[in-house]
Amino acid sequence: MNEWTIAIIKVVFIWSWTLLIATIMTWVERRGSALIQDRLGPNIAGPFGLFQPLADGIKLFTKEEFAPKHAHKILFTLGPVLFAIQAFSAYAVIPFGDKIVINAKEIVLQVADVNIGFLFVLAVGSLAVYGFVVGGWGSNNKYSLLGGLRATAQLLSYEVPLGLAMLAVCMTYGSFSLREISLDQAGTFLGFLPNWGIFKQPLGFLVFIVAAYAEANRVPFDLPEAESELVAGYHTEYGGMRLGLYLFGEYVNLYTLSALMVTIYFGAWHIPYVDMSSYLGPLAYGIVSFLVFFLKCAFFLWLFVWVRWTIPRFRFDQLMGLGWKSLIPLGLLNLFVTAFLIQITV
Amino acid sequence: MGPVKQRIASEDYVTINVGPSHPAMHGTLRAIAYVSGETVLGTDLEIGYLHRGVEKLGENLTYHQFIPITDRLNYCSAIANNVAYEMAVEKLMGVEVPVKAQLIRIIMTELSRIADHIVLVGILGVDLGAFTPFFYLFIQREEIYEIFEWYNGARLTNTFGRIGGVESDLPEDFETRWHELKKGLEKAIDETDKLLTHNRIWMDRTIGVTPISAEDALSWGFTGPCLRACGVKRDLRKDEPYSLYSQFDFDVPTGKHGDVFDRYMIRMIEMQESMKIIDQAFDLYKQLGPNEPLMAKVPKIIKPPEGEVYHAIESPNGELGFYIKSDGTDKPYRIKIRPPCYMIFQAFDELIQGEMISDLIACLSSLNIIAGELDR
Amino acid sequence: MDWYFWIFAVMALGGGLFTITYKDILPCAMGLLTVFIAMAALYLHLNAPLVAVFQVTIYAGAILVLVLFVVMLLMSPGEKIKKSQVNCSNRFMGAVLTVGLMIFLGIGTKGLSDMIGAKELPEKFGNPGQLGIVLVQKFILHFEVVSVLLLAALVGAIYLAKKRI
Amino acid sequence: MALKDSVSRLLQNDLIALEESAGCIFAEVPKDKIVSCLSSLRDELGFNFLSDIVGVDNSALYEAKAKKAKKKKDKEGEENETPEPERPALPRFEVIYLLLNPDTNERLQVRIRVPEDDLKVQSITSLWKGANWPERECFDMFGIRFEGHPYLRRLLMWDEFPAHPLRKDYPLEGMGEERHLIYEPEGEGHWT
Amino acid sequence: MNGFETIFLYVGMSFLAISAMLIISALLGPLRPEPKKLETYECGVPLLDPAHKRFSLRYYVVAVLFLIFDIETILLYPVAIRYQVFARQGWAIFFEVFIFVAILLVGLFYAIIKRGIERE
Amino acid sequence: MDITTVTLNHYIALSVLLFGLGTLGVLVRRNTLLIFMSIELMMNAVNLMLVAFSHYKADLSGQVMVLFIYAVAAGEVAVGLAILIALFRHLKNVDINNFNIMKG
Amino acid sequence: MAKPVVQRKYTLGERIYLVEILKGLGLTWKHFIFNFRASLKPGPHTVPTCWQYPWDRREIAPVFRGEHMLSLDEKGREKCIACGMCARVCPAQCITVKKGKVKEGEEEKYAGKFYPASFEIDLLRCIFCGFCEETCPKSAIVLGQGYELAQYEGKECIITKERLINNFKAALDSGNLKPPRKKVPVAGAKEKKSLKSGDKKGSKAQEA
Amino acid sequence: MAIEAYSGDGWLLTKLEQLINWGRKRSPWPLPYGTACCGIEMMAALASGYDMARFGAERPSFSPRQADVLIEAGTITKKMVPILKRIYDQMAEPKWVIAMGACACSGGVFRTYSTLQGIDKVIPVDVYVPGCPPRPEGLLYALLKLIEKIEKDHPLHKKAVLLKGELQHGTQR
Ligand code: SF4
Ligand code: SF4
Ligand code: SF4
Repeated sequence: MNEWTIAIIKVVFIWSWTLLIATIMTWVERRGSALIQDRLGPNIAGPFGLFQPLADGIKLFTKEEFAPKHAHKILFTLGPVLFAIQAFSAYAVIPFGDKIVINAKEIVLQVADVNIGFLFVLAVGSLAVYGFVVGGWGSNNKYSLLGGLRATAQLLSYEVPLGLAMLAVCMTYGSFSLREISLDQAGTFLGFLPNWGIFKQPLGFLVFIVAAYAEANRVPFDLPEAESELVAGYHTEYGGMRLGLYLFGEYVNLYTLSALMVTIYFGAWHIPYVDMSSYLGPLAYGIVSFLVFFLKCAFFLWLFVWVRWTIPRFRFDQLMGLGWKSLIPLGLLNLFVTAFLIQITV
Repeated sequence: MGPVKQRIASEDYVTINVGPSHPAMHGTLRAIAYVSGETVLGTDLEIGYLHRGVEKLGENLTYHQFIPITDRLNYCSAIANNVAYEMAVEKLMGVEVPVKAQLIRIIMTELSRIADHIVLVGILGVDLGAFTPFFYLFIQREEIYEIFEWYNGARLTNTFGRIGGVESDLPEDFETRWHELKKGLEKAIDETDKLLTHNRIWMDRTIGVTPISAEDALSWGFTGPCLRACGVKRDLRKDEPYSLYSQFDFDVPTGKHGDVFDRYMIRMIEMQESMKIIDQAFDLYKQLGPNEPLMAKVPKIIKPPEGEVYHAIESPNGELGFYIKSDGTDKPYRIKIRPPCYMIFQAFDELIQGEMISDLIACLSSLNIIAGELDR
Repeated sequence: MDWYFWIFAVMALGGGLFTITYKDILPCAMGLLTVFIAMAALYLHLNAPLVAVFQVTIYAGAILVLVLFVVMLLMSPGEKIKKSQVNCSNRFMGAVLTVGLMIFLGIGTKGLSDMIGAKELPEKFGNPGQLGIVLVQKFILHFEVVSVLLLAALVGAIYLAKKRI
Repeated sequence: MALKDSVSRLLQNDLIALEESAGCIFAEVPKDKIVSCLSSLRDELGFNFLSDIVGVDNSALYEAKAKKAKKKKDKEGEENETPEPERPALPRFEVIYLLLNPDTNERLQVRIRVPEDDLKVQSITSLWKGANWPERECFDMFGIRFEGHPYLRRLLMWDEFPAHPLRKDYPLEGMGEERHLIYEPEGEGHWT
Repeated sequence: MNGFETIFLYVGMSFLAISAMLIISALLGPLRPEPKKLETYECGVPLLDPAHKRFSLRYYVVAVLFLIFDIETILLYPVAIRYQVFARQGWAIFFEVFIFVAILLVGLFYAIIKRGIERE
Repeated sequence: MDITTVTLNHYIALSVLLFGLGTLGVLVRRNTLLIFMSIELMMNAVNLMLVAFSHYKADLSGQVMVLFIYAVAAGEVAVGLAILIALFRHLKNVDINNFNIMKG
Repeated sequence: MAKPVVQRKYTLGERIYLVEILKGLGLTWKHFIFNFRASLKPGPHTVPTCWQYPWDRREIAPVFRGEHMLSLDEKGREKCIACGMCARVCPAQCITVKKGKVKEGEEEKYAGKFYPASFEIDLLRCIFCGFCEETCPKSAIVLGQGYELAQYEGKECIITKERLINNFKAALDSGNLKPPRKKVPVAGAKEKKSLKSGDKKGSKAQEA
Repeated sequence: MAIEAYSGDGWLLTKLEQLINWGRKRSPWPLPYGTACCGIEMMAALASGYDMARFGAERPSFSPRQADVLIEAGTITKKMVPILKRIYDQMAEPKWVIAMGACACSGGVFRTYSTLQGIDKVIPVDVYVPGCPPRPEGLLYALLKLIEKIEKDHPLHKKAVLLKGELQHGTQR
């Protein structure tokens, strides 16, 4: 197997994997919300309603695709496409396990381990705005436009705290590479804690997770599509597969963000106090590391759902206020505390 | 265009059409909001999308046939409408309703008050993005429906009561059902309270949003919880005690600022007060024998004497009054309904000025505008 | 790895051409986005990964968004800029000027490059860390000055935007 | 009754009639005095809460009465030739203002009569803000015009609706009015 | 190969797959455009005025603030990644960064005072 | 990355072409926003040149320079667009030919 | 006394968002776990608050006002005498009764002297108020428990006499028949009046 | 296009049609257009007790572009007619309509000057649900009936016929 084959296999795998996660997330969200709300949720399509996302997908696939008269035809299609591509691409540099050894060939469970690591995620993440701007503006509808503006302003505002939290991370680890950061988290910290990022950067994690929720447009930050205010926000005019792309993209984003959180703050594939690689064979280790990583992600994915059905949403000015007046100062504080600690420890 | 547009001289606005088919507009209201950025400069209201000609219809139906129509006014609390109408006709005829019937009416009205407030709180939550309390509360509402259904066979539009009394006795298992419901309700209210009241996001969203002063509220004709939220302690059950309300011990919660939070809290407390009233009423009811009369002696065909009457009760939304003019035939000559939210909704434009788009939704939900009684 | 360069060079040029010729403003911006992304890819090729990411983050993720914001604020998609698309009086002059400029620049830089002469790439050239070290060692003053510049820009922009003429 | 006394004392000459029906007190005042009457009621007797405004079309009532009277007359025979002393015909419409004194919880209904040929009434929106929509509704349903109203437009029916539906001569099922499906004019340019 | 090719492969594949989805969907779905269907949705009433009258400039202020702070974080990244190295050489860089950030914080305060990011 | 045939000259050519496109854009377009975009194009061309030089001359200063250019570009766009907005409020369009109030 | 509305000043716990959010999360988690456990149980009615409609129905009250039926007496004769009372009292005017005189030899089919030659109820109009049932002097028309009334065509919703009678038969077979009504006690209505007021006001009673 | 040429009963296409129908029937996203009392019962049907989401009818989408089933619950007045019609028109194909409640079906008790006597006067109705208001079960039953109806549909066939028809008749509409 040469490099390219491996690369293609990895790409195809992770692509379908994210897609799968996104579909399953649709189901999890529906069933989860239903169970939280004392009802059952979809349970007719397939066992436990597992095929519900499939049905939705088919439905959306075969729904009429049209662009309203006043919409800008190119942009109207471009919006969701941009959004989905961005969502899918961001996962490229995030690991999904440690490494697997087949035929004495070491395969790193990551599409690409690049030296700019999470900066790539941030950069691609900052392109998410285009999905909203282009879609919202292209629909030429007031609700869409307002939703698009809100989405953009919100995404922009919360990108800064996200960046600040990452800055502190990169100070602590001295690297951008997510793989290096993950590898660094083996062992213990201060002798008794798992050597996870969260224990080194508790404040940073707080800032990060709040900003991540905002980036993902989840409750309490789901203003752009605030159903009760702006009908359906930026995708008011969308139906059919274009809408499907937006919805999918959102879940893929969730997955990316969860994976990022796990990689940076929750010890990636490491199990605390246990060094798996010494017990397991190379192949088994690869698979177990993948599973561990995924389970950790699953928790965060579930957290997204869980929080969504618990709290109300912000108002726009409060959202902005939270971002600029609380999170950014907190992020800066975190930055300086980190710098200070490094300064006195080296 | 309306006076709102004249008022807003600056060109710096965008009109956002909210409704009629808008998730927050409950289907039939329409507000054209003039916004600048996210700030609402004013709103033009358009109502009448659910004007079904009830008043005209009333002139063409007999007194009895009109009872089911009143169900369809404020469909969140249909029973209160029935009672208001029946009491107005009874007042016109000078009929004394038996005690047992009155107690049943009170129990049912208070139940429907709870049901109404449940809808309000639930929808307010949904409109502000908190979906779960809606579901918790609606489970209990379902239980209330169950009681209604076992009482006289319909869940929502009960056609409750007859002129001169009620049509049937409480079912035998009412007591167990009520106790179950009460437990569930207390839990649901408590859970809603936990999920919302102290949550900072909720507080931010509701405290200080669209407040109104007591004077303004009175001038606009506010009644009911919305008026009490401004600090005016006015409740027809206490002030003009009709039926047997003077015998019960309950509190009338009042707010201070008249903002969304107060309106919400008032409803939360009122639900508990209503539960108290039901308990007391049911205690009284139990003392009465099974063969106590349920109906006053009224003729088969109701022909009130010539005259006119206005009678109001405290419906969940506020003062619900019926003006009835009779010309001595079996059909009312003129029926005029005084729905509470009709007067309240007028003030919407004034309430919302200078607030934000999201507040528009919060305010609307907190006023509990029911299109059925708004437009009639 | 020639294909890499050629693909993205063509992408950049195509995007640029699209930007300055298309009649509708938001697609133009999309063209510019293509240019930015192609440039980022080229930077990767040139061992400047950090610059490449920043290119995307800042140019595509911030500056262009700012422009789009203004587009969203000021224009509508129906508002075709067809009629006022091209500044006819300037067209000819512009072309002539541009070609002249390009020749001049091309010769100039070519000369410059010949003057300096090629060097061997050191190991790990362009690693993010190295960039930091260079920044701190050589350009620390600039670094501070930039913050003042940014402050000035911020204040100026807010002032102007809030001001009513 | 104390309320009756104080009302009659306050309104004195303006009071046309003060009657009680089923426990509700109806005071009738002249049409053109309505604003002053209501404002004095509000300021001096504390009726500072306006519940609602009711419009009534009495034409059918009068007709029925006239018919009855005629029948009676017919029945009574021809011997009573002298016509009954004709009362001056009452105006067709009446408007009733439902007032409330929130402190004493007394209610007072103030009635004015509006003849068909002079459908103009002074608006009381200056006294109560809340009178806005009830007056509009009255206009919508009966065609009574309130002068001085800031924005007298149809409230419940759509603007182009031709009739006043609560008048007694309007059939219950309407006269086949349909709201036109207003679609915006074809072509661009309308909104850009 | 330093991994970037793989990334572009990945992106390219996403693009292909997504376009394929849209195309298949367009083939499968019915298409019955009618003039009324193509109208802009506005809660069921005719459009009142264009969607694109001017919206508030607060959004612009937010975007500007973001731009500036984004640059700030970007400029800090190269410093941060080798911060541990610099830290060994003393406090100089700490204060440099501190001043850098502090100057920009002034801008943030200015914006907050001017109420640029909340209600106007 | 092994670069065999793509030389600095290629990059110079590309950069100059882009710069030319940018200039052309500035000169022929009348929409101010498009002019802004063209200016960005020109800046990008310059950046490309800097990075290319830095690569072929093995000197990282070029890349650092680019970072600073980003800052400058950001400042320029922020203020420039703010001015544009202020002008737009006045003139209600974004056509460059109308912006002659500066002439006095 | 006026009950004060709860405090509106933010406590520290409220101020920092997290405490209340965590509390809320705990609450929803409790619900989730409870329902999750329940949903794994076999059987149609697992989550206690959710009725899975086609297989698991709520109990309908015996007095429920659903689809109408025309009842037969013990001998299987139609009770209705086509008096038209129900049609007159119906607020929606959705009942049409055509009178037919019972011919010779048909007495065992009809209880009265007259019978409804046709009896149609327009369910699309009917508002299920129960007035027809209440007024019917012979307790012939009864509102049953049928609630699955949806149809593809509007005209299928106009139910005819056959269907009304079939409804009754089905209800009889399944034992879902309403209990006989109980008379409503009327104030001051002593022995002699009871008959008169009984047929007006004697409504369904529903001790289930 | 191959699909256009579809004429009858190819195995693959039949299967494909079944698949499409399965998807559609299992995910009927409602547009809850509750205007009056029936709207409350519709809410009850969406809430925990009856949980319409079990049939995949979750995510009430208020934008007509995203919805499949217009649940018209409540009275439609003449003033509302243009709005209802417009919303129906703006829904994307395939679309279905459930008329819930007496008012929507026929005007119900409101035989008055301002009430539309049945929404089938303005838009086609697929399922009528009598009742005032119908029980939530009634609505769910209607939904099941609708699902049955969807099952019998021939989406691809229809499309082929449509395309052919359009070729023949041009664009008369
Ligand atoms: S059903 Fe009853 S009321 Fe109706 S016609 Fe028959 S007997 Fe008379
Ligand atoms: S239930 Fe009511 S509406 Fe229905 S047929 Fe009987 S009387 Fe008429
Ligand atoms: S059918 Fe009945 S319940 Fe439904 S909207 Fe009409 S009146 Fe209300």
